[in-house]
Amino acid sequence: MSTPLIEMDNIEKHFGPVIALGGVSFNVMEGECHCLLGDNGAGKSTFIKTMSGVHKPTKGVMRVSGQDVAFSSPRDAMEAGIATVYQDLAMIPLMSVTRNFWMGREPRKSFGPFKWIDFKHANKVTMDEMSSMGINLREPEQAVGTLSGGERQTVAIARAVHFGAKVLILDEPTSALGVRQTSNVLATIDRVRKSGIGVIFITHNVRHAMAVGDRFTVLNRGQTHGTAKRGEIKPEELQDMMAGGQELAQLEGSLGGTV
Amino acid sequence: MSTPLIEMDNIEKHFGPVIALGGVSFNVMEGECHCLLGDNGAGKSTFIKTMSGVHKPTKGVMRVSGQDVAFSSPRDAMEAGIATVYQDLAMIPLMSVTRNFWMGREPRKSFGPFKWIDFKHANKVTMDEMSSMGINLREPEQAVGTLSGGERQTVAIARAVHFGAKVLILDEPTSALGVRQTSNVLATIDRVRKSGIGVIFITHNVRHAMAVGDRFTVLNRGQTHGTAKRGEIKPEELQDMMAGGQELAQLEGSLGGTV
Amino acid sequence: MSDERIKQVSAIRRAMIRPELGAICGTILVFVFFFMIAGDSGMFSAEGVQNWGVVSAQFAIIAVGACLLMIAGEFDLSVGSMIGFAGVVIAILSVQWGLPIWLSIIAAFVVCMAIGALNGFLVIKTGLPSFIVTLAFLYILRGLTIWLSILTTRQTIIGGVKEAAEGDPLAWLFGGVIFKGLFQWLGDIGVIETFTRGSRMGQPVVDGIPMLVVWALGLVIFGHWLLTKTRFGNWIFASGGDAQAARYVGVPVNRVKILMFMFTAFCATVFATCQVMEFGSAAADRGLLKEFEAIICVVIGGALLTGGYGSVIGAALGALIFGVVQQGLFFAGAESSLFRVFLGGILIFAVIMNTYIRRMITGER
Amino acid sequence: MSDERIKQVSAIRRAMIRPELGAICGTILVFVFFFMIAGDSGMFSAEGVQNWGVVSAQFAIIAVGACLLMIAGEFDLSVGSMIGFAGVVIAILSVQWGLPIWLSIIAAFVVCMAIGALNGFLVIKTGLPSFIVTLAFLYILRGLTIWLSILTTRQTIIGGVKEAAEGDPLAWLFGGVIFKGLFQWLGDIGVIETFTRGSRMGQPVVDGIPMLVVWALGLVIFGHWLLTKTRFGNWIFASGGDAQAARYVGVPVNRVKILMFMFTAFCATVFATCQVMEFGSAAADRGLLKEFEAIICVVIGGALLTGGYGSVIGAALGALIFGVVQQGLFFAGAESSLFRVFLGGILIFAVIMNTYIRRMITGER
Amino acid sequence: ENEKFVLISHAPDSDSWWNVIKNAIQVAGDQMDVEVEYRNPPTGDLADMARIVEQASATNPDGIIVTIADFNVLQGPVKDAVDKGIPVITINSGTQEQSEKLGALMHVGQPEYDAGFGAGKRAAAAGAKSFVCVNHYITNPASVERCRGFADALGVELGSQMIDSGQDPSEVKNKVSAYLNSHQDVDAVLTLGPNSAHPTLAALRDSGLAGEIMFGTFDLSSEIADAIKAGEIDFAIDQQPYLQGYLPVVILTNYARYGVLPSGHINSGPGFITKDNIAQVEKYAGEYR
Ligand SMILES: Nc1ncnc2c1ncn2[C@@H]1O[C@H](COP(=O)(O)OP(=O)(O)OP(=O)(O)O)[C@@H](O)[C@H]1O
Ligand SMILES: Nc1ncnc2c1ncn2[C@@H]1O[C@H](COP(=O)(O)OP(=O)(O)OP(=O)(O)O)[C@@H](O)[C@H]1O
Ligand SMILES: [Mg+2]
Ligand SMILES: [Mg+2]
Repeated sequence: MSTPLIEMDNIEKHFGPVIALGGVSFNVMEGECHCLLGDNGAGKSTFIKTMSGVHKPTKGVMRVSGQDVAFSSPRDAMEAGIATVYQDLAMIPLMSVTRNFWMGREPRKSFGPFKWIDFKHANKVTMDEMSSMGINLREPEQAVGTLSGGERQTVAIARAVHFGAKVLILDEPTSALGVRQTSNVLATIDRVRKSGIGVIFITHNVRHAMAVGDRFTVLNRGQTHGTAKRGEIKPEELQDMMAGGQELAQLEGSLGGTV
Repeated sequence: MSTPLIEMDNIEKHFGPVIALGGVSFNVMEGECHCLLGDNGAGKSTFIKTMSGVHKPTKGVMRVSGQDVAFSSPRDAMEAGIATVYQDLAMIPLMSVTRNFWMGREPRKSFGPFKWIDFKHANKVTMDEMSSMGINLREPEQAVGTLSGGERQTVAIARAVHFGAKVLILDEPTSALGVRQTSNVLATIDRVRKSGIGVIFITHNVRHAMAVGDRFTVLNRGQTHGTAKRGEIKPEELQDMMAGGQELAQLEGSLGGTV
Repeated sequence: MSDERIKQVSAIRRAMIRPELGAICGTILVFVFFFMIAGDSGMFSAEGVQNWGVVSAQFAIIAVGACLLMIAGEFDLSVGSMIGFAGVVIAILSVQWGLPIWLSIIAAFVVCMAIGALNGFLVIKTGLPSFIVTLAFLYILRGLTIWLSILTTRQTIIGGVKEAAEGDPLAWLFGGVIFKGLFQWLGDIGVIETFTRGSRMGQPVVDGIPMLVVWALGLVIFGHWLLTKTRFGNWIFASGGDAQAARYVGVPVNRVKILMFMFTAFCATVFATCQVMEFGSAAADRGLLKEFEAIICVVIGGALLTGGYGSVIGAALGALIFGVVQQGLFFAGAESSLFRVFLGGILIFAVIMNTYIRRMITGER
Repeated sequence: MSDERIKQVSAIRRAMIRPELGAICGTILVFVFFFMIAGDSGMFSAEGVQNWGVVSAQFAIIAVGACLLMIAGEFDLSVGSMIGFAGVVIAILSVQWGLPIWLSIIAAFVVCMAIGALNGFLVIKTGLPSFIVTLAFLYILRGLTIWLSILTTRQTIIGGVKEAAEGDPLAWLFGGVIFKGLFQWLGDIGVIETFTRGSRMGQPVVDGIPMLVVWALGLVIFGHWLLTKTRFGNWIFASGGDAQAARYVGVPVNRVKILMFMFTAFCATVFATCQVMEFGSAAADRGLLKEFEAIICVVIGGALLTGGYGSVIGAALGALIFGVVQQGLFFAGAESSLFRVFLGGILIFAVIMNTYIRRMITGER
Repeated sequence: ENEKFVLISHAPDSDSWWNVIKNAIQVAGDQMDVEVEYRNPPTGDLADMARIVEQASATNPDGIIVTIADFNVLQGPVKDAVDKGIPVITINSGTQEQSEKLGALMHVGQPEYDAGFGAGKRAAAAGAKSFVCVNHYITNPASVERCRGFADALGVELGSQMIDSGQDPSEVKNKVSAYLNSHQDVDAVLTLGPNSAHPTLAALRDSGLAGEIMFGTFDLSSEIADAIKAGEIDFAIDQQPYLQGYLPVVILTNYARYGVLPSGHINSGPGFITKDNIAQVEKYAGEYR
């Protein structure tokens, strides 16, 4: 087995009295889509924020390509090839698509001590990348606020892929999306994975996970409930694991099958 | 067939240049759960906001129990027995559960010209209603901001039911919830429906709709795509309808089944 | 669905964490401090108490209005200009036009509350931040005040209101004192000092409770009751907490906000009327920077600048702190220009403390 | 995925709807207006142009700072006090302590920018609204200014800077004029009026472009370039638009905000230094209410009070409008107290117009 | 005929003392059949005032009347105006030397420091040893000059005897009471104008000290006149603002029309108004006096 692209070893994270993560281990390999599932408040977002340098872990070791690392800011994580598409999107509605796309890594030209953004290049790349994701923008100066939810999600993913991410983290990219948009996003994940990038895909929805995941890890109240490979587990089992196996059972009857 | 609790006849709604609804008809009967499905931007939220008095329809007729009505404010709709739990929840995080529960319909005591809120009564009722929904609050003065998403959703539903709603409208109540919370909400819908209230349930998720719905209406770009009864339609068909039948097909293969 | 991962908080701690806690601590601190450094300077004699009491009462009057408005999610920078404007309206109507004082006062209230309503109306109709709209009115009202008073009297200070107010029923309500008899008796039995020289020898140094203080207390009690006990109070919180959400459940947010703008204008007019009745004159520059002082009191009192959270009692304590510090520095003989430095320091300190308390209450991060 | 339900907007309309459109229209309107009512009053003679030009330049200097800061999502009420403070620091250091002017100026810049950084640091560390923190500094700095100047000189005005500044290199940079030769020549050929008597007979009435104007132009160009063309500008927008989102993609939001507070302080100090060098004295009351004026210019220029949106060019045009209106009313001989009424009216009008334009751009509702 | 003059003061919009001057230029304007405009910096910022002077000279009036609020600030713009050939008369604050340096025709007014000093002399003669100077406009340099003159005449250090009272009358009143309460030894009060005199008077009345301690004030108003008659205020320093407004207009008009000009400066003040000479002053206090 090759070294994982990213490896989290027994990560703990406390917020004052709240223990959001109580020792979680996790890794993702090249070209793999590893799904992270769990109930509300299970700690999924906290976990991937730790991975992408937003939070510092209270305890535990992170390794990128086998090397120990400690990120002090999201920038560090990005430099290390970890790109994240957050649940709350991290797009700024009043700014143009291009500016959002390049945010934090603007391409620059310089003349002597002066440096400025190379807008021509930036616009072109943005248009190209977006159309390669199947979205035709009216113009790159369009404000992100005028895009639909699915389109925004795609901008965020395109941005991450473009900047040569080795690992792409997606936090519930599908929860607010319609069917068509959802299948678009899932198809994009599939495409990205096939290009050799490791994908971490967070969702509540077992079916979305089953559709693209290679491995599945369930978090519950800050603890891992184990990892399973594709084909080794049935959707119903996964769902039981997420819900903790209790309570839910009695509803199943009246509601029929997986929710 | 008895008169519908609420009936929308050929409703149109324009926002400046945007035609959000282009003639939608819809009704809901006593004790029925009518699901409203559709893609992002299909106009679902706009439609139910029209129903609950937030927007005024540009064209079309609304009837409540057979009577023509025109709501000029959400208050009017509430008086008419239409309670709505909005996608963005309509809870005020900094205020206590009791205050949120009673908001807009505070119970009052009076002495001469002075009237004040009867907090004793209000607190008691709140605690009772919440525990009948299966939520035990620490105290009724707890700020809503400290509750989880599922708990908030339940407060909103409990409030609607308590105020004797004849029709309960739920706008994507499950999209941000985990499996356990989702099945709680679905069970609540089931319970509410059985008590004779008409429920309008909006979702992207075909499986959630199938679990509790009696009838299904699909909206697409401001138009109805038809209504189907439970048992008359398969999840896959419903999904195709939502997505418009195209594009999606080619992805189906690699993703397998319904999303 | 309670979460075992969160520690339970003790009952005492829960009882303590309320919006006004910061202001309560602050008040205690300030009093202890001035007892120590200015205890023997006459600051806590009857006269001294009256001195800072009146100052605090003034702040409290405008703070109550600002507090309710801020909780309703807006704020008003035109309060100071409104004070100047109201005073000049009263003076022009009574002294220049010869209307009876009571009519002038009523007219001033009507005009100012109409302007308050206009403020509110503009904020709501245009959806602009109230900062901008009321900033515009800060300039407009001040300009109008000066222009009006120069136009009608060719002066920016208009005197003679006292003479016009002799025996007027409403005038007493704003400029008089109550409990005169009681205080005379207290003076006679020696509880309160009496004048030992000058024209008023034998009279008690404090001859009653000024109506200003009565107004302040009345407004604070009314505001507190309104906010915490009534349906309308619930709506005020709701309008400031999340206007959209409030609208959805049927709270008439627009009406609430406009009424609060009018109430703020009402408080400003009370302030102005008391001042005009006390000094017998109105001037175009009255009330300069009062809008900031009101906001400072409210914020020291624990309210959230963005609305939806706060307490009238807190605002009143904020006013008390403000008044005591301002006057106390004089009693303590500190360099008076340093007052502003102190004020700024207290403001920052208080707000940091309040933020900490609020986080404990709401679990906000 | 484009939506057939939305009508396409025409190219011309798209080219027109930019943040500064409102300000551009406003500027044209204002000039036309004053051409009509005060065209023959000397307002558009060389001397008149210099007059409102300099006033507008002053506003522009502080507006640029306020604009960038506002776009970065914060604002600064302590600008006015900072102006007074910076001036007094320069005067005390040079006149009282006898330091060379250039050193005093540098010291003032260092001190003020440190205070700006402190402002920013407090806002970021405590998470408080910048309104509160900088309001505290409004009081603290004004108090310190008065106290310092009385302590060291027993006056609130400190003169004699001009004498101390003779031949100083930095002093010229703030108080001098450029293109003297050009203007002399323009005077000689009669394009510009010349003095007809006195010691300066034959010299042109306007003897060059004041450095103040040069600074204003420089800052506007710099600010515009920074904001629209550079990476840092992108970060400014991002920090104001959504600080959390910006942080997630690796924008150093804290650094951006603190730097913007420092830049605002820098602009205030430039303003103060130019004023001190031009007039040769510093006074404790300089800069009163300038914070509001800066904010008004910026808002007239189309920026959003809540951050993330705006334009430096717009702010500069806002400053131009402000300056022309203020001075123009004098030229037109209007009652000066009505200036404020006008100002308030313009403010509301401009903001409503800008809101409308912004909605068109962003599709926001 | 119909000459145009501009009078520029340093006072903020709200300063009521300037009414007299406004009235004076009105009267003079009517009598001489000329047009006189009054202008001032709205907030009292002297830098703004300098701009107004520049602006006024850009309109090429037949004469400019200006106060020397701060010589440094005004020397540039005023000299420019003089060099342009516009006759300038300085009034109110500032000294005669400064006026000459500016190239003005003459100065009509009262030097602030000297006026304060004169007031202090009177207080000293009445036996005052410790005083309080109620400064309602501390950010204005001239106001501090007055207090300084007063202190110097008494031979005491100014220090914290000058209080920053603010403009608000309640604030002034309460601050004065607080100060008097905690400084029982104060035996003289100096106020710098009606804005601070009125509330201070109220404070003294409330504490029964009116008429007990030495009370001097700058400038006059009807209320101050009443208090002087009642013996509550000992003296008011009158710089006869009417003259400061009236005379320059008359002189400038005649200078413009016939080229005639009195030689030398005119001291409009300080004049001391006390109980003895109040009767004649009283009638027009606040309007022409
Ligand atoms: N900054 C913080 N301070 C304190 N507690 C926090 C903080 N961030 C998260 N938590 C808590 O940590 C726990 C895990 O939250 P997290 O957001 O990671 O859950 P999640 O699995 O992403 O849930 P969801 O499915 O709702 O997105 C929750 O109990 C939450 O309240
Ligand atoms: N106030 C408004 N002004 C202008 N356009 C609006 C307004 N509200 C909604 N729209 C537009 O109307 C259309 C329907 O929006 P709506 O929110 O009803 O969709 P939805 O079906 O609820 O979508 P989602 O599943 O994302 O919640 C969208 O194109 C939206 O942009
Ligand atoms: Mg999450
Ligand atoms: Mg919706």
